[in-house]
Amino acid sequence: MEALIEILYLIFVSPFAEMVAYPDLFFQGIWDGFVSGTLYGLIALGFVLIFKASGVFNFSQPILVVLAALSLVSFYKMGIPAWISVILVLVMFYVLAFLIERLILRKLVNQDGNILFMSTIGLTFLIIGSAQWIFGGRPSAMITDELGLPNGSLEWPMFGGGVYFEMIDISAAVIASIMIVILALFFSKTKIGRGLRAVADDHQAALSVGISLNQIWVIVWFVAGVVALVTGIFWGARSDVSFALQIIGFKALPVLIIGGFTSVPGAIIGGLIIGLGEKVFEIYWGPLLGSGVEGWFAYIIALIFLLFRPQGLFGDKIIERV
Amino acid sequence: MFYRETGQFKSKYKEELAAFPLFEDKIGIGILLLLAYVAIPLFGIPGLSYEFTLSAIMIPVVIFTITTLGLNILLGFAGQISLGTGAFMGVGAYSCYKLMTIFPDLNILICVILSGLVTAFVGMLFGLPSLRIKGFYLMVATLAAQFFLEWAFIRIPWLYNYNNSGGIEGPNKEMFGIIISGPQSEATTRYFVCLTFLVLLTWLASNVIRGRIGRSWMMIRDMDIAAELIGVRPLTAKLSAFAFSSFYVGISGALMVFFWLGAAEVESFDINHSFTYLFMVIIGGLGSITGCYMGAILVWVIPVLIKEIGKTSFGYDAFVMENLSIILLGFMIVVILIVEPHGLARLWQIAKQKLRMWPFPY
Amino acid sequence: MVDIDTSLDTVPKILERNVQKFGNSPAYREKEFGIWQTWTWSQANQEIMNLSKGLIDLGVKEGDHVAVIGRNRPYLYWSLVAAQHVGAVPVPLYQDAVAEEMEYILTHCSAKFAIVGDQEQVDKIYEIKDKVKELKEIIFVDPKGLRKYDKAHLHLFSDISERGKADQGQLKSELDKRVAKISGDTTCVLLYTSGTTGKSKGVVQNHSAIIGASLSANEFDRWTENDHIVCYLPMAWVGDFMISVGQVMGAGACLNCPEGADTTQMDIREMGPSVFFGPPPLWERLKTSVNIRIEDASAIKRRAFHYFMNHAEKVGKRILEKENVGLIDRVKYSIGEFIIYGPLKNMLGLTKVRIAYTAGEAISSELFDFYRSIGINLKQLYGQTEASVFLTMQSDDEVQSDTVGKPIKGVELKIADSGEVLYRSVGAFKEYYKNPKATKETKDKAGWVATGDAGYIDEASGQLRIIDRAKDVGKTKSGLMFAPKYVENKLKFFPNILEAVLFGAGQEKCVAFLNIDLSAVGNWAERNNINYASYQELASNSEVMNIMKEHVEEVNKALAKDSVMSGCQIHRFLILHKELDPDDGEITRTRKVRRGFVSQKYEDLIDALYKGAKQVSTKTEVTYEDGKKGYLEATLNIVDAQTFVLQSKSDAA
Amino acid sequence: MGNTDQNVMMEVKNINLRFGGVIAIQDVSFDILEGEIRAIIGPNGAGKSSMLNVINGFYHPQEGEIWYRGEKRPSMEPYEIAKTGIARTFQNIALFKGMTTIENVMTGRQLKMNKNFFWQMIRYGPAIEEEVEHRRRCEEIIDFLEINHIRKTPVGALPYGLQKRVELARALAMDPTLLLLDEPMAGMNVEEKQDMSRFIVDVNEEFGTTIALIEHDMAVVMDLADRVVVLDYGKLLADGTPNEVQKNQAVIDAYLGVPH
Repeated sequence: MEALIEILYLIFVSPFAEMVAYPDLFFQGIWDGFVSGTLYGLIALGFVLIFKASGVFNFSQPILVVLAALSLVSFYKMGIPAWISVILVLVMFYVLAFLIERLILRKLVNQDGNILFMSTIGLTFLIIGSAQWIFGGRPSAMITDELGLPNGSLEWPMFGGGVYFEMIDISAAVIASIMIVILALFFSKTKIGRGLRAVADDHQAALSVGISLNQIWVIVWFVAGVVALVTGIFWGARSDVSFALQIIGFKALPVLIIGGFTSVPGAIIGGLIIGLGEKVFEIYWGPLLGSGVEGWFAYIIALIFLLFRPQGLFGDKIIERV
Repeated sequence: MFYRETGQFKSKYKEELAAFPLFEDKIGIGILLLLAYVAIPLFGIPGLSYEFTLSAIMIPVVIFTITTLGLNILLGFAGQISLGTGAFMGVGAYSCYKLMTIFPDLNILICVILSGLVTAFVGMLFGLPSLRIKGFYLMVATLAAQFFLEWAFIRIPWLYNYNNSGGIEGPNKEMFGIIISGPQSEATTRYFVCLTFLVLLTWLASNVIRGRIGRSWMMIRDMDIAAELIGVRPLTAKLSAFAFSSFYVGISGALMVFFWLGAAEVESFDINHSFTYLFMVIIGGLGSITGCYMGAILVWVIPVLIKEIGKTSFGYDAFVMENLSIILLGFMIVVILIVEPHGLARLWQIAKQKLRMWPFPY
Repeated sequence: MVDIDTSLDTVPKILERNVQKFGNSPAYREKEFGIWQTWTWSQANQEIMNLSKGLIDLGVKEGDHVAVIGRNRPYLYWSLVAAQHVGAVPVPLYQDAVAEEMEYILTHCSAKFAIVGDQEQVDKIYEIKDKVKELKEIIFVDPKGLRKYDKAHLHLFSDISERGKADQGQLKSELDKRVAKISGDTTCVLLYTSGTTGKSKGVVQNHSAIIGASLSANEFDRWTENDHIVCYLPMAWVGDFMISVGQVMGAGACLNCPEGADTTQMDIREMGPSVFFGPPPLWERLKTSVNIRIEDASAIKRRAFHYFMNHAEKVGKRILEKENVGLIDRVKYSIGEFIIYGPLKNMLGLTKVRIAYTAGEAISSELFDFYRSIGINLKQLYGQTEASVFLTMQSDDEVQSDTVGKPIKGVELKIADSGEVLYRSVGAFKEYYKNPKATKETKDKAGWVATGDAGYIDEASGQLRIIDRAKDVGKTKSGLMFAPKYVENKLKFFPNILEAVLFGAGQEKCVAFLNIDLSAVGNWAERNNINYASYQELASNSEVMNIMKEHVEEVNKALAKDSVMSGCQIHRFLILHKELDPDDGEITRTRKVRRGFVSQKYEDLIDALYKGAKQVSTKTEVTYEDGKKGYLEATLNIVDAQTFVLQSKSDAA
Repeated sequence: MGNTDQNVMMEVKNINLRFGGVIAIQDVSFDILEGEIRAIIGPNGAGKSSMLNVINGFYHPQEGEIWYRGEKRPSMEPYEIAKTGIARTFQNIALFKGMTTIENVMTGRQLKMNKNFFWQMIRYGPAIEEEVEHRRRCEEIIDFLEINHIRKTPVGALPYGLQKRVELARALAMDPTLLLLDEPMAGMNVEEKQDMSRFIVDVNEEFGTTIALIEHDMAVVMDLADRVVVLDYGKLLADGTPNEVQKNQAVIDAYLGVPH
């Protein structure tokens, strides 16, 4: 019997006791969770962008992030100054967006969602293969300071210990929120934004009112590319730039579940919930289950959400009509 | 052209409901079986070494066809998408390993079947979310299964009997005096075992699909509201699909480890493998058994052959060839989806229809 | 192989022998509920016996006439045989005949009972109920829609056979008594001819005639119990009766009934009959459908098709008749068999056909050779209702398109000096029912029956060649032979011409009416994007006129070669503004032109042709699908066709 | 055929159905007698389809009871309702596009077949006999509705009129005691309408199935239905034989659009 009580104690009581005992550790955990949450949110933002604008669930968003980071670093290594290589990467993304639209999406207009979704999986493997071949597989450091991004960390003494804030993470959070505001405005207010939303609802209907599908899709994929570049830079700053990033990119899926597929703010808030939830669970409950819990915990949160609100926080309600 | 359907009338419903009502199709199947059971073991594939033909091409293709059959039953016939196939193969492999170690004298084939049943149970468990959610959401739920199981394979040492390598390997197992699995087993015997499993499982799958349960799956896939109003209980239909599909995937997992690789760690059950099996189903064609064969062959054999040719004749190193095969895989998916969204099976169906109507177009 | 056993001379005896000798081999099949329901000979015999006992219980007396109307179904074939067993006379009628036609026949043979297929036939009989007072009881097979009808004189088929089944013994003994009384010359069946001239006549055939003719035909073409045929032609037509009842029972073979009218082609293909019978228009329709469908095929298939068909034209017939053919040709032909001819026969459902018959009208050699060249053993056959069909047949090694074969065992042929063909045969009919005058005109005291067809024995092949109907064969003003049918058939061999009618007896020159084939000409119009709203508009199109002119001139050239026929060349012709239609009485049910009726109805057009007018406007009466009458106005322009001078042939035939 | 002394097949008492604020059905009660053809008519948006879904158990009304064959019917899942012998067709066709005509009709037999997994797997002996027995029943229905020429065609390729007939065949394959038809003749030309009404009458007579029919076309309703329920804005406007309803002033106003 005591073993049972002991386990219950371990699960329900001791973690909270620890939180109170070492508040700084707790805040550090919260901050780390916040940071990884923003980055999850950014990747999710890329998904939302393309889904909201073209109804396509773009599976290759995580690999776009890796591609952006890798190409940036490689261009820099070739001796091109930092900011010019950034522009070069953007040009590359525009060309890529153009090709994707022309070769794949144009041929699959008004096919149903799954066909388009599966084609993006094909696209993912295409990019992985070519990126590895061109840029080689070895991980490399991100060129944060060359880009003039603040580095070093800030220490904020608190409750007897210290909580470290990486400067890079703060700037990441700031830039992320700026981008959200821009995108939210872009979608609701501008002409192209309305066009995007029309296309998302029904390709044919949009075409019939004269919205040129191809042009819109190129813009959208390019913007998703930009988001991917920003994510790649900040992500690369935290851990080195490698293909492992792609697996972590899947974490964006539970974020989408919680935030809903079509809402920009939903993506970021969803990201934060996952980031924080994951980190706190890892620190306090992780050891109990043998750590490495981060891998699947995000999905559990998403599943719980799904059972109560299948369409996520902000998504529109799915109505079944007979 | 080959079909002479005139005169093949049916006077009993059994003939109408047979798997291959047309005489020519019966011959076709006969030839394929002969090819697989006699021609390949005797002559192998011309231009390739016998050992390479069997262990690098034939055995894996046979095993992956079983996996594709399983996933196609779930995705193609019941309409429930799943990205957890890789992990479910792991469940099959590990449960077979545990069964073999706990009951050493139990015949290995029984272990394989039992591990299939274990996986079927686990599959049903992870299929529960399908009752509430559909489409992408269900995909994410199965992704949860994939990552959770991957985590479990590392974090639960009991699964690999606490050995430090974290992996599992198959001891020599004997049946009727022949060593059929393990390091000393012959590639040919292992090939025959896997092939027999495939033939039996295909026959069972085709029977179930054409029967009451198969129809309930297809009803749920096409229009679940109407299906429910006609009396199909969504719970039983969906869970039976998950169970039956995981049974196949579990068996193929066990076969993969103990009749092909010989040993395995977590990496051989990771998310990338789930994608490969999804490719096989998509390229092969959703909702078709012949599609499973074509998908498995195309997605597995072509990259292997390319690598082989690349290595022997052009001398590219392994790294380049690896990337080339990934690119090729992605390229194939995109091309197939554009040319024929319903996969090779639909192309085969159109070709067969043309042969039956030969020389007329309609 | 059945040798002719003279003791078997009635249908009941044949049935009994089949039960003993072929008890459990299949006798009847019908495609229903998705599969072919099968009855063996003993099961069929059981059904027939139950039905016979049921009919006795219903009050059918010996000598009564029992009408049988409906599409080809086993139940109706059993009704024919059951009626014969109870000593009654079965009278099959056309299932798609309009009520008036039925009324004539039912009153003429004063039928007391009718066994019909479904509600459609019952409604037709109810329509003429007051005029057909003799008809007491009606039995129907398919109950659909008949639930609400008053069941006083309306009985369900299965109820009647149920009554027979439940019989304790009295009906059985009565039945045995009646069967014992049936002998060779008891009336076996009353068949009404399609009557090209005036009202149709009832041909009385007794058992020995029907059985005798069937068994000798079976022997001629080596029928066995493994043969199986698909019946799709009207049951009232003598051809169907002789094959589906006579020959099938005679050989103990198997009769297969399709599921319905609209699935016949599919069912023929599914069953793959071993013997197939079709009038020339059917063979024509099949070939046209092949050509149309191949035109839409992809280029490679089209080229391969034409390449191998040309090869077949060269060599196919000789291979079928086992003549020696060069090795390369033989190899090329076998490749063709695998790629084109085999699949073609497969698509037409004729893969398993060992004999195919064509009869009733002349057939163009081009159409005839088309089938023989791809390996279908198509053969000519000549006969008529009065002769229980089989008079002359072609054996496998002496098949020609323009002759109709040699007389079979039990048939003697003679050519009267007027050119009319006469015969004496086992299958000759007893008499025309209630029409002794006609019987005397057709059958003379010595037993010679006049066929009404003109023809002569072709010295080269020793086979009979039919030119035309005897009464239509006349003389032109200049004394030359005028045989309209012979010329009309040559015209009809062009796919664009559906029907042609020639006039010229006792005239200086010959003139003709032409009917275009809507599907063939329509297809041509589509390909040359000529748009047309109606049949009438297409018929009056000038380009269509030129094509018809070419066809007529080609026929004139061929006629000029044959001294006997050169008098029949067509000088002037016009294209009719409507298709000749059985409902208007212009042609019979089996599409034979009623020459007298047509020349009387279109007298104004014939005058215009002879007066040399360029155009003629006319108003003709038309009957629509549901029997209502309407009028059609049109102005037709008349075309002069070039005729050719008799080539320097020394002997004027 | 609907004389009054027959027992009641189904009775609907004071049904109220609301979707959030929208009132779809307001205090409606009527009964359906065994073996009769009961029509439910009313202008668009009158609540006809919602009422059908209530009878079918797809919508659960906020208030009111449903008595089915003498017992009060608890709130059931749709597949349980199907077990009680209620079958239906849908306003816009709900056929299984991935299957052929015969397979669609066979789906109607799902409830009647029960051979378990093991038998299905070997598909031999009792399993195949069960399949054959039910296939035969479906073929009888296909013959009855005269769709044997499209037995093997995928339903997606069929014209609208034939798809409606396949859907009717599927509903009949469930051997229903109560058949609900949701605008079986919507979008049909005159000839197709004649065919469909003939089939509906045949079904009612041949199988004795009680039919509840929703239809706009008054001509069809008048000569098909034994009794008619008229709904307007979710309320019961009239209930009686066709000619009674025709003379009812309120019904005329509703149809001719007198403003409320």
